Amino acid sequence: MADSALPAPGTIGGAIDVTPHHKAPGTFLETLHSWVVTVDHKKLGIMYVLYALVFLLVGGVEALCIRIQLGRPENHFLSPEVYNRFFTMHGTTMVFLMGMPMLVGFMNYLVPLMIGARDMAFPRLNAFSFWMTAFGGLMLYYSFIGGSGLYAAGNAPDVGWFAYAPLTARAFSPGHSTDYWTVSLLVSGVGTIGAAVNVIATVFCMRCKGMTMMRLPLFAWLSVVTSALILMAIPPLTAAQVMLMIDRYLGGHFFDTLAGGSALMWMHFFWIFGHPEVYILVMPAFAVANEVIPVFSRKPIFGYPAMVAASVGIAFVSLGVWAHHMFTVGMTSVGNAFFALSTMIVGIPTGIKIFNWLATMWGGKIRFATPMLYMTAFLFQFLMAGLTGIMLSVAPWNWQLHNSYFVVAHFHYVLVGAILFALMGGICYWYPKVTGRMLDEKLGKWGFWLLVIGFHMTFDFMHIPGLLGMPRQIYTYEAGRGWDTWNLIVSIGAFVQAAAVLLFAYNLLVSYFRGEVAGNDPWDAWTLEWATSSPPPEYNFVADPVVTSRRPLWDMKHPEDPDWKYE
Amino acid sequence: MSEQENHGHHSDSIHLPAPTTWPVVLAFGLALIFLGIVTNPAISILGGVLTVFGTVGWFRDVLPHERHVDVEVEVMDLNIRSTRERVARMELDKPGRYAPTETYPIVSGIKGGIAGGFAMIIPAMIYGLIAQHSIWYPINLMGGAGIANWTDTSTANIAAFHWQGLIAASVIHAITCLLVGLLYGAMLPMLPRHPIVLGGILAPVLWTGLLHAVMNIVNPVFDQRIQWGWFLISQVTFGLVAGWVVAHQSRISANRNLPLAVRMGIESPGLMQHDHDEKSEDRH
Amino acid sequence: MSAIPIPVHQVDQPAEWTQPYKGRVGMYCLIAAESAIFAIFVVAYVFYLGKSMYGPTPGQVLEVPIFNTICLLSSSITIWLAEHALEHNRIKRFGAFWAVTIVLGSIFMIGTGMEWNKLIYHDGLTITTNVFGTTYYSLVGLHASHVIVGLLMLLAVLVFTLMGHMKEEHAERVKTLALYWHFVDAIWVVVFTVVYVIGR
Amino acid sequence: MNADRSTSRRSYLCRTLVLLAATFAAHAAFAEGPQSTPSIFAPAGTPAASIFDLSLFVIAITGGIFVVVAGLLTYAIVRYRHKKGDEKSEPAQVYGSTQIELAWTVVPVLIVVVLFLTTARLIFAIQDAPRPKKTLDVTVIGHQFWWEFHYPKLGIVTANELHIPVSSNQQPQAVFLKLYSADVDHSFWVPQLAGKTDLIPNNENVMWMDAKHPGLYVGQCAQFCGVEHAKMLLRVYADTPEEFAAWVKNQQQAAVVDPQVEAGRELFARQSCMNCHTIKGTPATGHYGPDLTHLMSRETIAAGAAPNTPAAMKEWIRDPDSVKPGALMPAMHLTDGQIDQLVAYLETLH
Ligand code: HEA
Ligand code: HEA
Ligand code: HEC
Ligand code: CUA
Ligand SMILES: [Cu+2]
Repeated sequence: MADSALPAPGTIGGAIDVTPHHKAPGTFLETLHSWVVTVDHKKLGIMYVLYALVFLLVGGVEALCIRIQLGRPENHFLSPEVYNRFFTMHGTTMVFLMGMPMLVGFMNYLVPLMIGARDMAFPRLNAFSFWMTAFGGLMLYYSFIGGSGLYAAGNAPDVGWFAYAPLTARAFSPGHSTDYWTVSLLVSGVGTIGAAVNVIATVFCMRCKGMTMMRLPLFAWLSVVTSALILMAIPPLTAAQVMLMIDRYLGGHFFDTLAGGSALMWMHFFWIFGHPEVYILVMPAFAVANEVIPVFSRKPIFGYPAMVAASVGIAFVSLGVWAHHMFTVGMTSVGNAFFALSTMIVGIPTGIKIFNWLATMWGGKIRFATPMLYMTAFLFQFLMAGLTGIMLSVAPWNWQLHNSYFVVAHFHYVLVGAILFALMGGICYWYPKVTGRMLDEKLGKWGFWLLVIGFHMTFDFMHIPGLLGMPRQIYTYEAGRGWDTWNLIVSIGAFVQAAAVLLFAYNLLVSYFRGEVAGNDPWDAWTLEWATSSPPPEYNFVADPVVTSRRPLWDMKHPEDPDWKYE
Repeated sequence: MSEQENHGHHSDSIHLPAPTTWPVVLAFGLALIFLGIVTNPAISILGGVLTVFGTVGWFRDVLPHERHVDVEVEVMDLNIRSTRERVARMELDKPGRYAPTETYPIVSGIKGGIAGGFAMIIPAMIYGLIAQHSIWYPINLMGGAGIANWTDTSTANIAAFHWQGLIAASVIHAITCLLVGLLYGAMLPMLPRHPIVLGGILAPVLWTGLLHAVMNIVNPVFDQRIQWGWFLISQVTFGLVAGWVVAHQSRISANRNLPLAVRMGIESPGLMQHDHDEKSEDRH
Repeated sequence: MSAIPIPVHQVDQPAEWTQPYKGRVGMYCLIAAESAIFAIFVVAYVFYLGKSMYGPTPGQVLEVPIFNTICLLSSSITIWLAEHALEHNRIKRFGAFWAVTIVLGSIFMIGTGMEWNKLIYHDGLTITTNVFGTTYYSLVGLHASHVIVGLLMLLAVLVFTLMGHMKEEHAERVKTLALYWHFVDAIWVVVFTVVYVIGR
Repeated sequence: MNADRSTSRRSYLCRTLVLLAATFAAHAAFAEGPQSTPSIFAPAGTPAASIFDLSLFVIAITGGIFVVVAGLLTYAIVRYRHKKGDEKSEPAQVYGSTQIELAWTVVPVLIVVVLFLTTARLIFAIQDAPRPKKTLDVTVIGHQFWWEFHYPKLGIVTANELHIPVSSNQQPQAVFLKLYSADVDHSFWVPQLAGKTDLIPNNENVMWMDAKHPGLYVGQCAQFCGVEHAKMLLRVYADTPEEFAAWVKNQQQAAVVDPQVEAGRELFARQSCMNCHTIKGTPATGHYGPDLTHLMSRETIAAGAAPNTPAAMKEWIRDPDSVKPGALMPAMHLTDGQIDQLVAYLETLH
């Protein structure tokens, strides 16, 4: 992509003019139909995010039940069977039906807008992917109804989200609970892979004129990296699940330890998927941070090339660290040392990111609107979570911490403290673009602080029972182990979080009807999506935009001081 | 945008891919096939039928030509303007433009690290010869930090030759020397006043103190046997040599009068050179 | 409301802004994902070698399918010739090579079918027999299922060609499909090496 | 390997940190001996203690990083927040700085090198520890929701409660465990003594530990293994050498035969109890459930789900599900009288 082919500096192409919206609203059925048959990346993106939000509530209710049960020792709120179903479903839901769809939704909505394209590369595949994901999730939840019905939680899976063999073998998991887990994740996995293919093709083939890979907004860059990771990581899970199906339905012996099969193989296969998966989840959080932090600090991202390199580096290294989930399975000392090292190495590129965000804020004029509040909390919490991750990667210490509540605290710190916070911040940031209305700032701030309090009450104190020897995935514990008080605090914190999440959802709802009209660029931002109306028209841009720098809108706003002069 | 002119050349509608039911149908069919495995084969059969319909329908959507709809375009003015009209510049104590500040700091750092690494070997060897009459002694002590599974930590054993010890020690030594050199290369030009004092004396002393505090946990064998005096001497040797090499290669003396921001190599308008044409893409 | 302003440079600039063909990029992505699946199955096959607690072993029952392999690999050449023909708008030639490709692929499938028939009814090796049976049928079966999907798609193109819809402008799409076929062949090289060379 | 911390040069540092940790985790003080809270910060064995040392080191490093980075963040937030009058202007635009970025890449790399060397050393020190001459060998077999212990050299089989001799500086006594599973994955974890190691079917694992103070160390299964994973508790008794010798002697005997409880013994053989349980010296040789030969030498039943009292035992035999829902022992639908007889018999198995 030679620079000479680009337009002369100082111009930006027709990203500017837009349709006013005055279509007559259809009947309810018409509207529904138009959403079901749509291939518009924006509508699909919205559906993904709404779908994920619904499952956030569902998974959250499961978490609340878990916390009620664990709030006191020897509690009888849930039976052991139901408890096991609940934590399995909670983990599976949050990772596969909340996290992944949410991030795919973000990518879907934003990537074409940011790169100045009319749609995704394969719009029909996009619709297909969404529906696969959706039907996968519905199938998983149908398991609650199958079998013995809702009261005893039916056939819902109960083997933990990593479903270790041979607990999943027919002998130890009769009935269909494990089959539901396998089959529904297979289906939604296909959807996710489809979405990833689409994102990569979109970014590689649909960029507007002048947008070289080094001018790509970091959000789009990270979307590509995430998608590449999806392509590398989901197939191993799919393969392992196919093997599991072969075992369960055709009498195979992959994981049948009585006939020479290996339980360890499952663990390896699962974590070859599972570890990259957590980075798949966190990359979009980084992506949001990369957009929001600069805009609210009023400075460009510090060290763009380093940020790109670090993301690619994290993705690469993360493919080689999976066995840090398996330090206790009896690997050789060399194996343990290798995986400890590779895991620690991930801290280096991640550190680069943290420092670069810090440097972006340094010397800026930081406006703490709700999105930026979320990002600030994200920075602190991700830092803390990463450092507990480093503690876990110290293999000998991991022999103590593995499968304790310390691990649970570590990963909720990332999954909630970093990812959920970042995604919620992202929702606040792009809500005006998507709906044309501002979120209520007051409600937003209340929700944010409530969530911060609830989060820290829950997950700070959750580290302690872990250090005191409390294993995870236990439905109850004896009084007198010294775990009660901590668990009670944690449980109360979960309810504070629930209040915060409800407030957030309420805000989304009322602001849609009553929010202030946003205008096309409420945050005074710099990427192309703010150069079209809010909400954007079906075709995004009237004419294909042409860009000459990483911040096309900056160049337009400051023609005397444009970016391309310095980049 | 007033400066945006209209050059005609447009149609009043835009082609977009037409909405279609087939992807949903196909997805539903595939999902049912799988659901049937868990519930009832009849559901799989239904799913199979839907899958066939979905596939055929989808094919006919795109072949031989993609179906599309025309969306009418209506246009209104959009205003892309910021209320923040003034852009601050980084404030420098001295105005004016500066020559490029970095003369290959990375390379000079690496060179310094290599030089220091070799220089450091000398006091270490002397120590080995004086203390234990063996040059392998210090090597094995260091290598022990890597392979660590010394079962026999007697002095005689440590003073003997072990190829694992040699390899481990070389790797550890090379990595740390290069990294520290790199660090010097990046940092010394920023703090140019007393490069030798900083890099050659202060840093090694601090570093030795730190190691002294933690060595018992990092490597107890090493800790029991180490002679901190000698250790400090070899650290300072490294620091002096590396610092000297770096300082002389990156023209620190010339930089001395530059403002800090420039010495730190910060890329910001006014601090950087403006010639857009000369700038090459490879810096990104 | 004003008319659409289109900036000067969009009209002036020579349109040298080229990006890769999206179908191809998509196919490469798909191939990456598929490779990951195959990698796991291959790893599993290798890991489970010799772990069966009872027979038969690969050495006892497997015969090296040379003829099959030759057919499948040469289909990669014929499909390439077909692609080439289409690029030069020689539709007849294209159809002929395309058909040969399908025939070769089908021979491969028939060969596999016969092999399985022998293994099941003669040697008594099924997927439940032992770990070898499980891994063998799943790995080879996974590959075979890809061949079948490929054949179906090739067939669809052949039908189009026979109906006279195939034109030079479809070359990109056809090449994308051919890419998939090349991938299936390449995977066979891996499977063949692992199952019939190393594993026996 | 013998990392006796009291001789360590930096015990001051350790103490201060421990004090911090202790105030933080209220009852997790660094205690000398077993506790009801199995805190990993109250080590009582060599591996646990060296892991504890390492953990302090890692906490110090990560804590340092946290303080520095969080401090800078806080500073940036306070110092550079939007102020009145800022609405009209943008701050100076800064794009990057190779030098600074290089510096903050290299520093973490160096930290990682140090962390890794420390970690690797301890991995090797614990995993590849040479086996001393005098060790106690125990084979541990995990079952869904209970533990089986074999002492191959002593000819003892018992369940759920592991007895080991205490280890002192004069008489070091390491215990080497071979770990197997009869069904699904489990994990052996007694936090005060050593890190955990998994029990995986079709796979052999080993670990070792020692106990520096006599008493009861609690732990539990740390790998989800099904319905009753939560009640697969584990108790390790570190006995003085004399106590241990006495215990071994008792365990090696066949079961007590007390004619007074003949009825119960017969019932045990008549019901299918004997298909699943072994009582040495009787026809009962089942292997599916725990060995009951010296049942009364244990303080709990059903892997710690209930105390070993006649009342709890009756309830257990009447309906195991009511004590431990999902346990793999079936309710035998016995009359109260039969249960009384059975329990009377079991109560004699000292
Ligand atoms: C998105 C989610 C996410 C992310 C980003 C991470 C990030 C990391 N995780 Fe985490 N992890 C999970 C989700 C995540 N994890 C989950 C879900 C599990 C449990 C699964 C299950 O069992 O159910 C888990 C479990 C888990 C384990 C296994 C625990 C066990 O079961 O025994 C380990 C062990 O090494 C680990 C380590 C790490 C490390 C080292 C990082 C690193 O990437 C962190 C890097 C970040 C930093 C280090 C901070 C910033 C850096 C600096 C300021 C620079 C300076 C720092 C240094 C030089 C150290 N994680
Ligand atoms: C992105 C992922 C994610 C998220 C967001 C969460 C969020 C939460 N998680 Fe979860 N969790 C996991 C991923 C996640 N978790 C995973 C992977 C596991 C491992 C599973 C396994 O071991 O197999 C796990 C396990 C896990 C456990 C351990 C269970 C065990 O090992 O026994 C616990 C216990 O406290 C817990 C608690 C919580 C809590 C309190 C929240 C809170 O933050 C939740 C906050 C949200 C709400 C509270 C929703 C509020 C909504 C309402 C109140 C709805 C009102 C109703 C309607 C309108 C319908 N989680
Ligand atoms: C189907 C096999 C089976 C049968 C029959 C059976 N048990 Fe059990 N028994 C078990 C299992 C399995 C356990 C361990 C349960 C656990 O802890 O999860 C157990 C545990 C016990 C325990 C507690 C042992 C300990 O060390 O904690 C006692 C006592 C006991 N059984 C007595 C009996 C008696 C009496 C009968 C007959 C009336 C009987 N069992 C019949 C399988 C069986
Ligand atoms: Cu056994 Cu959990
Ligand atoms: Cu991980």
